[in-house]
Amino acid sequence: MSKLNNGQEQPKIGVYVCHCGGNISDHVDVAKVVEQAGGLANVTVARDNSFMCSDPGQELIIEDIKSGKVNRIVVASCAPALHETTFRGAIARAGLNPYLYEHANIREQVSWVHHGPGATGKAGALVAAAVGKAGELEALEPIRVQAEAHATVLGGGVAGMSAARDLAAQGLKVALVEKSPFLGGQVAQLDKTFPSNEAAGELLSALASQVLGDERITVYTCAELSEYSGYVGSFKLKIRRTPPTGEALERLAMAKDAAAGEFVPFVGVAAGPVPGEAEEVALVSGAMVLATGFEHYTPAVGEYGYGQMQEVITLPELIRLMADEKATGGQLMVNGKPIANVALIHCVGSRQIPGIHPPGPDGKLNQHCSRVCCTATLQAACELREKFPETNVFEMYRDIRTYGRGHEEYYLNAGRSGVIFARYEPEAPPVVTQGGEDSALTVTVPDKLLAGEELAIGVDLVVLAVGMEPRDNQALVEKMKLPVGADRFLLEVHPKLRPVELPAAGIYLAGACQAPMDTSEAVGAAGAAAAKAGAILSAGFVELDPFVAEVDETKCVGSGACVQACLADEAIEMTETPDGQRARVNPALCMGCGVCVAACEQGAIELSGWTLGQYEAMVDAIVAQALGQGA
Amino acid sequence: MPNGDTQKFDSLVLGGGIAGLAAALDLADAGYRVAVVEQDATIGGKMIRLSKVFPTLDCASCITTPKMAAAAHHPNVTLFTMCRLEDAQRVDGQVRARVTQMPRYVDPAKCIGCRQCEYECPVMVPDQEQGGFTARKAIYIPFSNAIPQLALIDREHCMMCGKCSQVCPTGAVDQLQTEQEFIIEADTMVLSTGFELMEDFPQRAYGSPGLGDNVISSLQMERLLAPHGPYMRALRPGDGKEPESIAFIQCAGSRDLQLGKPYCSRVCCMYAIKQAMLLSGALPLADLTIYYMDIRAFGKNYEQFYNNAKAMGVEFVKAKPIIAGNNPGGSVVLRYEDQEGGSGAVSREHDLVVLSLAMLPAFAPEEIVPVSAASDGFITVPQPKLAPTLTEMEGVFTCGAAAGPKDIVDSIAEAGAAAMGAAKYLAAQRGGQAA
Amino acid sequence: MAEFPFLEVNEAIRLYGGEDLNACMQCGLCASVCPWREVESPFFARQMIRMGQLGLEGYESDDVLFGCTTCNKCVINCPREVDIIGIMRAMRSMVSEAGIRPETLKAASGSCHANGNPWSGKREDRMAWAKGITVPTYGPDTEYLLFVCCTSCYDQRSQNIARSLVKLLDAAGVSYGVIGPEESCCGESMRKSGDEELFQKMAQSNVELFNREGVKKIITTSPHCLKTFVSEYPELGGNYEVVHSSQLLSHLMADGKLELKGKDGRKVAFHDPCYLGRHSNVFSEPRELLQSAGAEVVPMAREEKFSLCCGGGGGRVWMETPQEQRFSVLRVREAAQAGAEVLATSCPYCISLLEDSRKTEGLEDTLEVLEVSELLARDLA
Amino acid sequence: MQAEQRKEALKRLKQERKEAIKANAATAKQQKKDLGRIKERLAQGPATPLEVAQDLGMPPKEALWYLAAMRKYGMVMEAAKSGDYFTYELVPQDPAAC
Amino acid sequence: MDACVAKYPILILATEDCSYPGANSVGQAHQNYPDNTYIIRTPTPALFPEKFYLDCFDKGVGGIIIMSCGVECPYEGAYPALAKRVDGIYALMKQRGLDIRRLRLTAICTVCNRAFIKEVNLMNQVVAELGAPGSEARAA
Repeated sequence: MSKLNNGQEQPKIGVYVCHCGGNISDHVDVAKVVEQAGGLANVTVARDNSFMCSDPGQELIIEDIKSGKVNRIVVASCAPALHETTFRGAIARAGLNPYLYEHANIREQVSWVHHGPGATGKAGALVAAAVGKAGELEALEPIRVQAEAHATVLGGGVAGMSAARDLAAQGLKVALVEKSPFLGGQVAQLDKTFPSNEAAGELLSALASQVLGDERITVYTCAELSEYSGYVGSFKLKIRRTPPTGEALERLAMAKDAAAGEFVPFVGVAAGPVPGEAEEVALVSGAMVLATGFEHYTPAVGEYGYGQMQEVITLPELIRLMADEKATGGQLMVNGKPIANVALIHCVGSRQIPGIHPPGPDGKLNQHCSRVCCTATLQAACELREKFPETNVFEMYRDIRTYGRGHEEYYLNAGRSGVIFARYEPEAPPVVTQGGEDSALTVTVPDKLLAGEELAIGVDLVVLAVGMEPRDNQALVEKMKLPVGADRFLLEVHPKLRPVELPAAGIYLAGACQAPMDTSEAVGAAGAAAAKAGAILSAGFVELDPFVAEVDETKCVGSGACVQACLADEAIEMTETPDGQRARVNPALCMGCGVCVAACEQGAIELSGWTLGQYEAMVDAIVAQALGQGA
Repeated sequence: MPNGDTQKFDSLVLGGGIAGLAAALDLADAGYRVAVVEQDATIGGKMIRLSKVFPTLDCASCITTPKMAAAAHHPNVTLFTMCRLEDAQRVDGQVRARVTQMPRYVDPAKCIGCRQCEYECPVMVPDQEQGGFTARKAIYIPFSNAIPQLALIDREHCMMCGKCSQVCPTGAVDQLQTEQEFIIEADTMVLSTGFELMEDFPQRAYGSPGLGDNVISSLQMERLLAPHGPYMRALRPGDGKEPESIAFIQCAGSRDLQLGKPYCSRVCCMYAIKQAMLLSGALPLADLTIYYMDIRAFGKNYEQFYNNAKAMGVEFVKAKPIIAGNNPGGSVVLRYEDQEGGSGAVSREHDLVVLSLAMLPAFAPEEIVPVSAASDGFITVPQPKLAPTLTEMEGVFTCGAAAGPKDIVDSIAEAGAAAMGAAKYLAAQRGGQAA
Repeated sequence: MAEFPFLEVNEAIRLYGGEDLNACMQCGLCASVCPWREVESPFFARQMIRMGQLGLEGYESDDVLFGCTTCNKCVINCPREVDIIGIMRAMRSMVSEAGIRPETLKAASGSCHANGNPWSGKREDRMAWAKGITVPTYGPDTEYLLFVCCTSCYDQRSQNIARSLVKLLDAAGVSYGVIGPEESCCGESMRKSGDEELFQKMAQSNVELFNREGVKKIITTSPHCLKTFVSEYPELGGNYEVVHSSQLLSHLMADGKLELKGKDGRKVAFHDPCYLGRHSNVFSEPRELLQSAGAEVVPMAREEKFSLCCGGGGGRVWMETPQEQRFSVLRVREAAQAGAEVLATSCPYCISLLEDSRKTEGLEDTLEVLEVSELLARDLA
Repeated sequence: MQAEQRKEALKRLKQERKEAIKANAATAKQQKKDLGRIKERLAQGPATPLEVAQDLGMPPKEALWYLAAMRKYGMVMEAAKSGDYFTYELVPQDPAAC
Repeated sequence: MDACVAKYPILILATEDCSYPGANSVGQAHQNYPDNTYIIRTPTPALFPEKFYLDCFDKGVGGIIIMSCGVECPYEGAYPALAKRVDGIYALMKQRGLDIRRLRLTAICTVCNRAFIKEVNLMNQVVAELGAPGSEARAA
């Protein structure tokens, strides 16, 4: 038996028409369709069968291929979604390239929707179209890209550490790149986490010990991504470490005695020596996980009195105050002064509304909900009431959003422990003024729970539940050309279909750089990202769909129209050849949309598996059949 | 599946909804062999039954079908539909699961999904896939995008007239099928058993003994909104009127200690807003009102979605109304206190009322899998921070609504985390190397 | 601007028995399920609780502060399981202590102080209901104390309830006896309407009396006495096995001790008294009794947990309610709509109010209002 | 299993399920009757579910249920709107007629 | 059914992810539509250049319906590119005297049965009314 040359020899097309046990043959004259098909160009075999999907049906095809009668296959039967893979499988088993196959849908799109002679005519036309395309088919092979068994994680908070841990557990080498001298990110600013009440420090210590103790993970602190190029399987990166300055030095001073792996409250987990001078490391990574985290909203000066009245603080500041205050019972003491009443104001720097809230210094509003602050605030309120029963707590909220498992209990317990709530509208927020009957400040607010009755509460402390906002990542965004949403967080491809992926293959999102999330959610997201990265790197190569753009250099004139049209970054590049500039596709970056095909006036670029020539052959066949018979 | 047969996989995923499929695909893509065990006749879970999904408003079917097809065609995934897990224990390091294949009374190897039997069958049964608002037959394929596309007989309603056998082109009907038990052995397991809506809410309904024909559940509303729904447009089920006024009652069963459901069901605010938006597109003149306690638009782009709904004219009323009765014309009377305006008692009529019912776990692990249900009834995750998807059973993970109410985005993200947990467990078993 | 809220008031309400005050999340379901939504009324439980949370005054108008009939519908529905009745009671106690109390209630409490009953009846007349019949006196060998509600002691219409019950108990051979003049009102309506001190006084006196007499088991004619003895007397040292007459009669029937002719044959609707139904979860017994008497029990629009209060609880039986705000009017209409010839119930307060509304609604000739014992006694074999 | 044996087993199964089969057959019979009546009604012209219900003395909810099912199985189709209701009409026997 | 079957074939370019399964769903429901409609699968219609459409009309295709995924398009940015291209094709059609109603850009999802049939019938009416592609130019 001659070796099949997979699409290189003259087409010999086999057409197989299915009766589908009457589902097709009751309305379509199968014999007539077979007869017509037999007369089409390149068709060497035309047969029918009651059930092409059955083993005997598939055997027909396999026999014809093996005996050399056919080298391209057309099956006319039900919708391709049901059996295209069945028939491709049969062809592959016969030793032929499975892409030398075309499917004609004559059940869902013919016999079930048309009756009478028109049905047979249309079936014939669809078979002719499939034969036309089959004549133009080429063998395709999946594209393989070598993949480095190494991943780089940017960000050393809980999400980054979890991602690094999970990547390493799959046998990959990992570089964990953290800007500050410490691991732990924003979670280090917490005391207890909700809803399990686990101490943030213990959580971080556990995670950091897994990361620091894993020889597959290299931690780079005081480090940033300085150079970035390449694509999935082979990102070429440079990591630059610089001696710490400014705030980092203050934090280092607070942790000067801490050994590597040790948690220092409100600072982070010490992670070994810091660089004395700038140094740069070059890496080749197969995949990247971005876990660059978030920042707390900083209230504007004068927003609820912040920055003007020393009794107005943020929630992270309160958490720290409470952690520092070892005494319990009676009232909370702040700067030696007892706090009789405290007001907690929700939604500061979240759920902002154009026209009501003034934009920040960058001109931006935080229209998003920050997701975690309701529960965090209630947790703080409960703790206040528990530790300092003589401190009265007032919460001013818009909607209480204790959505998560175990979160609603904080709301219930806050009420039961005597926290008094007031509901405000964004148009009429609480107003903080200096002085009161026997208090430092007065908070006035129209209470929506009492038809707008004005409350005027004398308090000694106002706590602003500040929201989460995206970290200023401008440099990284520009360097890696990362997509950013209207909310300024990094933007995934699709929240449901590809929730942790970016359009560029091999780059994944983890944690609050994508959207506000709590600790569990960030750890979960990191796991999801690590699972995706692990899946593509585990085999040592990345297998990509063959349906990508391909340039015919003999037709290309180097106009660059395809490069301009291309929707993916750097998927097509112009390269110098002895004949001048020519376009070249990087299959690892091409997403297969074909926009370049439409843009090329020379017809020099085509989408493999879906070429214009194939479509034209289909149209020609349809028009010939339709007008030949129907006219 | 012959009785008593044993099949080996790397991982067993219990539940073929969106969370289970996402976890299965992640594991399969990493090279692990996965068995998906689904009790229903089709995979796809609740999501394939939805109309459009928030906050992107894309068509649920268009997002779910590719995942279903990917799982069905993946060389590393084997689907077991109509299969019930009897029990699963770790035996000699392996999760050993006893599974019962329930009879379809149709031979899956022969059925070609042509539905000739369904057209011929003389018995009409309320089609639960369409909220009960239309009929299916006693032999049927669940719906057009079900996977697998195989018929099954609803034995309870079948009159054994034999018409289906007569028309079946492949002789697939087999009334003599019986339950078959077999064993699946796997290193790890993922519990993605999803949720059900609270069913007994109508029995209390805050003061009204009966609810009437025009009070429906949120999943029923999904069917009314789906383009391939029972009426192919949004009509009220009591008499087919095109509703001019539709109300949503939030927290219908959720956040309620009295009902033993103190938790927030987490998705209802968003889907009510979404349904209201879709209705405002389908019925531009209709009044749409959402009665709520707190609007919980907490996810990415959710608050913006909520603001869009307000801008579109959806009315939000902070109140917990009661269903006071039905008017002879079919409208539903709601009664509540106007809290924000302070104008006292309000009585309002709506053509159609949707209850945003509480989400309950669909699976009780007791005596089946040695993991516990927490006080909320959902599967316990003892280390919510460091291993958010790990259950109390070694190498067994959970994701999606099985581990507490969750929307699709969060379910899929969690499925990734569960797949990661399972993959790590497998890698550790195999000495630190992935498949 | 004056500072507000007043946390002192908030704290006081909690001390007076409204412990759950701050647990309320203001969902407003209580205001929606409240029977006052059936008529025009300014009473909204949620709003009152909110005012209480903030310590705001302004709720002392009679029809708001003394609006709650303590029907328990809000409590059994409250998503936070807040003891709303406790909060209402606490608020009333506070203002009552300050002397703010509706005049009609003052009359009832005055009588309680003076006579141990709210009916301005003399203590020595407490057994007036038994005039002409023989009723055993409670003694060491008696099994049950029969505790007749003050209303059935003094109100002429209501006396027939006690007389009917006695007939039934005699027929069934139950060992029971009465104490009579030394008894005081159970105190329920005084406590709910805010006179806590008076409640304590009467309840303690009863507990002392019962304990002195060696009472172990009590039959009550009123579900209000039942609920109070069961739930509130134990903390004062009174621990008894308490049954409502309908419960006991139902047991007697089941044990074959009570024989009826089963000849009533009329269409009877049963109105669930709040304190028997929603408060004490007794739903099936009275209906079964009616059936045994041969009645055809016809369903009303609202039954059992969904039943509509007659309007007499929470001390409102002593207060004047304008015609258009009476729930009992709605209730007799519902009974008529259900095609009932008899509206049966099992509470002296309900009987009083339903009787009254039957008349004002012109249903005197078509609808009879009867206590279950009355209907049964007529059907005795 | 041999054909004879299968036949026997099927017979036994039918015997076992006798009660259910009887009940389901009765339901199917009623449904057939109702469908027939609805078709007769629609043969006189399109009607809303409410009109069908009134004319045939069945609850509107049930009329709508039948119409939805008939539509699903290709017997009726939606026609013009009448007030707040859509009318339904029989699908013509030869849809391709032009 | 009021739409008569037009003489000239109608080409439907349907996306693999959305509208092609949508057309199958119409088949599963056994709903009828005119049989001069030929549905061709494509990953995205954004790959067809202007010339492809004009050639089709030259060859005798009476009408073309592009059934895209619309905003659900899995290729980020491809739908806007397609919409822009279609505007360009309209301009070229006008230049050649082709009635632009012969080309429709729509979004059809996997379960949009009703919309699918509506579009097909609509195009049929247009093609039946206009006759042979290009005849409108000659008439003018």
